[in-house]
Amino acid sequence: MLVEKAVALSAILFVLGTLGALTRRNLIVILMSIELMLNAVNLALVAFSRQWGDLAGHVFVLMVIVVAAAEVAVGLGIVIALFRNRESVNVEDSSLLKW
Amino acid sequence: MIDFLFYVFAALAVAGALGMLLNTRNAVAGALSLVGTMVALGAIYVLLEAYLVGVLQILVYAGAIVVLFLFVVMLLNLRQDEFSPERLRITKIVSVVIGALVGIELLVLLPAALGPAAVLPEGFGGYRMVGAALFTDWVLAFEVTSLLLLAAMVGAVILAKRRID
Amino acid sequence: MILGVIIKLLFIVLVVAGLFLPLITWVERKQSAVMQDRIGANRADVFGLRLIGLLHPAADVLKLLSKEDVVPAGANRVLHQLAPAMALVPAIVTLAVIPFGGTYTLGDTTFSLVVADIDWGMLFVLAVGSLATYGAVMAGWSSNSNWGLLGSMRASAQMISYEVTMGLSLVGLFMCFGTLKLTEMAALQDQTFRLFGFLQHVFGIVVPGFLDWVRLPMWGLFLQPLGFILFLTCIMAENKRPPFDAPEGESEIIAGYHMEYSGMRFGLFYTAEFLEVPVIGAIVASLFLGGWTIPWLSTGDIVGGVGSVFGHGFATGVAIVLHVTSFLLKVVIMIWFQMALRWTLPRFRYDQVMDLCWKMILPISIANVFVTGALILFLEREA
Amino acid sequence: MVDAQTFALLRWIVLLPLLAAAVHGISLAWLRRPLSRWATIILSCGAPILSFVLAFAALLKLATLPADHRYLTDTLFTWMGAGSFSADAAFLFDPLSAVMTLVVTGVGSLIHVYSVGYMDDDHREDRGFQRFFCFLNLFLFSMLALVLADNLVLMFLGWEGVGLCSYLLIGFWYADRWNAYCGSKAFIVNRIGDFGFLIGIFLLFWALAEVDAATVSFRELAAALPKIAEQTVTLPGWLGWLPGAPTWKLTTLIGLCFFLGAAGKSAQIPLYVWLPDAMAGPTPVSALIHAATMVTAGVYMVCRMSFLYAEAPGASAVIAWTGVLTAVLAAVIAIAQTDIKKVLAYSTVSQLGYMFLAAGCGAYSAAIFHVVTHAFFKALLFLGSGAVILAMHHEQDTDKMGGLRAQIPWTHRWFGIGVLAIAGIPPFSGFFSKDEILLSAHLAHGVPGYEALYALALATAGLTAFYMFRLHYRTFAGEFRGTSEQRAHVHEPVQWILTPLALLGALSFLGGWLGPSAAFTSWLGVDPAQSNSFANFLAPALHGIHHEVSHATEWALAALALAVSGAGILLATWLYVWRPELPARIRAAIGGLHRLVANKFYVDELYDALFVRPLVAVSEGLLYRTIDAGLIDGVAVNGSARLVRGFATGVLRQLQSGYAQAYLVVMLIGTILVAVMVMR
Repeated sequence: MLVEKAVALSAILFVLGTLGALTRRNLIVILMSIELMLNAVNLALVAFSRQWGDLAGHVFVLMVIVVAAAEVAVGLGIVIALFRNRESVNVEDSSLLKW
Repeated sequence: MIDFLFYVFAALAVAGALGMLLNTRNAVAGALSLVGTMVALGAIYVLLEAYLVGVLQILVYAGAIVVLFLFVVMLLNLRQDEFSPERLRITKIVSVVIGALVGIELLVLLPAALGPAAVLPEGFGGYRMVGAALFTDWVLAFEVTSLLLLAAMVGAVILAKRRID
Repeated sequence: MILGVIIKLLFIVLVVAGLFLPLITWVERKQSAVMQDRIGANRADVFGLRLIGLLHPAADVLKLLSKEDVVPAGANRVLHQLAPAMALVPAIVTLAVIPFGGTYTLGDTTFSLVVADIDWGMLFVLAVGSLATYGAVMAGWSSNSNWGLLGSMRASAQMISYEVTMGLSLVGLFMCFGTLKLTEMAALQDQTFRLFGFLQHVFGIVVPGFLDWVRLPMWGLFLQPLGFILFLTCIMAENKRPPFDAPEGESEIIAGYHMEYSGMRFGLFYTAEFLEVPVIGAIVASLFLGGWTIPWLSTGDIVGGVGSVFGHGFATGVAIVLHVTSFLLKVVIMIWFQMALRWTLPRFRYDQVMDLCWKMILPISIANVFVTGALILFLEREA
Repeated sequence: MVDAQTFALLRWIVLLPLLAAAVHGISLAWLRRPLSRWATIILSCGAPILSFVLAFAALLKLATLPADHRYLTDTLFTWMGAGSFSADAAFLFDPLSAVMTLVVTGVGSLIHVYSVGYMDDDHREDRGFQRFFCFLNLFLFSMLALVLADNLVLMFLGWEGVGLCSYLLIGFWYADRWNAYCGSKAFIVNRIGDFGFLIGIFLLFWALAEVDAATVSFRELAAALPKIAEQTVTLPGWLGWLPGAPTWKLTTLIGLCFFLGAAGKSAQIPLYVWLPDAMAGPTPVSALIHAATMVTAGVYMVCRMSFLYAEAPGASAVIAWTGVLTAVLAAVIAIAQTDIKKVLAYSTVSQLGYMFLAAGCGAYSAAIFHVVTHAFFKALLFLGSGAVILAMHHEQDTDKMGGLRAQIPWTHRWFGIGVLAIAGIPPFSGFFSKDEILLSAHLAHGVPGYEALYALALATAGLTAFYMFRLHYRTFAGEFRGTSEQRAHVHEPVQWILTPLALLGALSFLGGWLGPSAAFTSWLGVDPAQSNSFANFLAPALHGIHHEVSHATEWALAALALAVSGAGILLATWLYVWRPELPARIRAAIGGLHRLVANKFYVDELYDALFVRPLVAVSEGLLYRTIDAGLIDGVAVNGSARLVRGFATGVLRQLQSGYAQAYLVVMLIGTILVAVMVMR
């Protein structure tokens, strides 16, 4: 069945995203991993709405996409600011609340 | 036919994700392999009869978000050494364990929740129906999201603009 | 079925890739020559006959093919070689959804002259167009050169920005037609509307009867004049050709993202740009210029009129020919228009490009959306 | 109130002064652009005059109504409502409030005009002129709200308003610390009274709510009071020494609470101490607020609540005795004062005592009558003293005056009329009102020891005549005792001042004929039915006790009072005109006694020692240092903060490594656990 496969795929992608977010040290890559996790969620949503014939899932996906866009805009802005001050995008170099 | 396409795209998606995850050498390659995932996912959405979502997936994710990533990487002009392979740490092992746990759970939980398949109405997932749903049942959420976008826009501008002292 | 698809593909590839592409390079040269009061390319000859320089495209191709394909040191090989294809593919794929003819019935088979008649065609065009960015980005970054990097940064920023406004500038048109399906759009533009009808609707002026004969084809151009201008600007900026060629501005960053390319890979970038010219023409034509339709002469008229004399099949054939011709004609007109523009306007500065997008087109197109919505509401209430 | 006659102009009587005050306030506080002198004058004097006209119109309309329905109302809106409690912003115009309104607006208008002349020379600080009139108008508004209020709550608003304005105006020249001190003293002493007033209101409302007659509107109160007339309260054991203990009539308790408020506002024992100090304010203020209008609010309130006191003989007796004792005490103190305004202040206290005496004896109409006449002649006296003070360049000590008759004849004449009026010489107004009060005291059989009451009141009459003439002589007769350059500058005041003096003089002269007692009217051949016109007019609004008394007794009492006053005058003349050297010798002879009196029996010092110092000590030491600084700031606020900080630094800080991915790990663990729970 297509939907089960899709769900399984979303699980796999989510795990991969999680690993990326947990193990990589590069802020930009971490952000990308988070995007990947979001996409996995979207896939699950779409699959479920396909299964239940309920459009709420699609609407949710649209919302998630918007949120992702906003998150990337702000996140990358932060990264740029960090890089200006820190000369680095390593997540471990930015462990203070202020400096 | 559809299953075959699904497998192809799923493989592409996973490959792209792995590429992004394992490519510790340069971020741009990672981002580009992520694009592969995005496009593949878009195709899978279409297979799942979520046409609008699929197209928007490609438009927004592949077309805008990842490009934004690339743009930033280039703007910061990160040289190779920024992405030197990282030292193995205890957190890495912990992460793998946790990831595995999460994966198992998802694989157990999600299919269990699926339930019987429903009959889809005509035009399901097309821009007409989704739009109708979006602007009738979910209009409040829609408006709130627009507010969120505005806030994010302002925030990004403030963050990224150079201090003029 | 499959056969039909193959025929259509062949048409696309032959007409666009095989006919237009070489012609466009030639037209470009000749037109620039005319506009600059030169003679233009006319040296290439085969056994002494020059065919007013028509042989030059072939010569170009030969030259490019025979050149060495250089990959700069420290470049990312894979991406560097992948980039030109990435740049070219979207342009071609876009053509898949563009109807170059209407929907006809021969015997018991109904077919429409479009490769993929998908319900969300225009979204598809936008989506695929948004992918075109990667070609430039990959090219610039992978060739490990500051100029290239700068070029691709400019390209990515410019193209993302103009995608947004391009989409917005079309919303008005979508509202008018109430569909995203390109074939439907074209079919709708087959009708005509009373030029002075709006007087009656909006101002309640009763117009004399004979004016009802003054009708315009229901083209996007007439429904959304503002949208037309905005969209044309955006899509030309997407194409990164002059006057929007900041990403490759020779005088500032030599050749921008593709400066490290040589031989046929460079040729591919070049081809992509040139190919996008007729693609743009096709998109604009089918959105705003009525696509394959013929003004004041609807399909029904042709089939009915001619068919009454020569039979339905022949009439359909005639209709197909006429329609395809009119479509190609419109495309050609658009090509000419772009060329003229390209050789008329100087290059914008980069900040000017961005300002034009965010500070001019975006607000105007948003306003356009609102005004259109208001008008539609009003007219629907009137009707 | 079904048959209520609504009269929409009432609100404007009250609101006009408020508008004027608001304009002043805005121009001063917000725009910081003072109005021109003439704009100020027109605005501030126009408002009260218009109010007076409106009040007069209301009076005319009132006169047309039958005696038992003789009242007008005007309801603006429901001010506050909670359950059975509801108070309207409504005004009631019955004979009682009519009289008060006319007095307040009329005398008020005159004093406003006078103030123009008086404050003109005041350059002590910028914008003083307009600020003064702003406060004055605000006071007028509050006073009118108090007088016209239809219910206790609105009355209390006006009550507090006048208190505030008197505070503001006493400390008007706040640059001088003493004035500021006097202002706060007045305010605080008043607060003590207000406390009693509030308790009274609560008690009354509570008691009525017990019988489902909860209301604060006067007319409904009057109707509902009998329901609680018979209720009694049991006093706690430590109050067993009180007469009538341990069970009192509830009305008595409530009446006493109200009277505490009245005593505070009207400067009766034990709360009279603020009034003499209130003379620190500008003289027009002393005249308007601390003589003519505000201080009579207590009397008005007692009369307004007469239906209550009719049911509370005990409270009435207390009022009568307090009044008469205050009258005597203040009169005695007044004898030994040299400051012209101090003398007048104590005489005000004494006269107020008179009014309370009348009210306590159930002769409310007499009390109000005296309020009216007193407003006339006391305003006249204060304004006259103000003229003198101006002439002497803000010199108030009569030791530095004398012989001013020559320089300022007109002031002298008007002042003299005032003196005659207060001394109770016929046909001046004071005579009639005082006569009625004495009569009521003589007839107050309901009050224990009423003979003593009468005697003391009579004595006070003599004392009053004596110290007033003493004051007059010391000011206008004899030799000038000031410096020569002071003498050079003495001058008759401007018309702004003389005109109100003249009008008030006329009123003080004629005002008595508003309501001469039956004896005189019959002697003048007026139809007896028309006699006591004033009392008859007021009767429907009051629950007074009416006595039938033969004209002979009235004549006798009047003659006796006149004789006593005459004696006082003769003594004063003898001591200060014929034998000017005597007073000094007497003073020397009874030095101790004189010092005691001159220092007001050291009451202020007593209060200071008994209440002020201990209170300050407790507030400073216990409330401020221990509780506020120690407990609240130290333990409650900083302590909790310190606790949180300790916990944070000790525990939470360890968790916050600052590594985003560590957080993510924790988050995911949490997610997993949640999911496990879901799975189970």
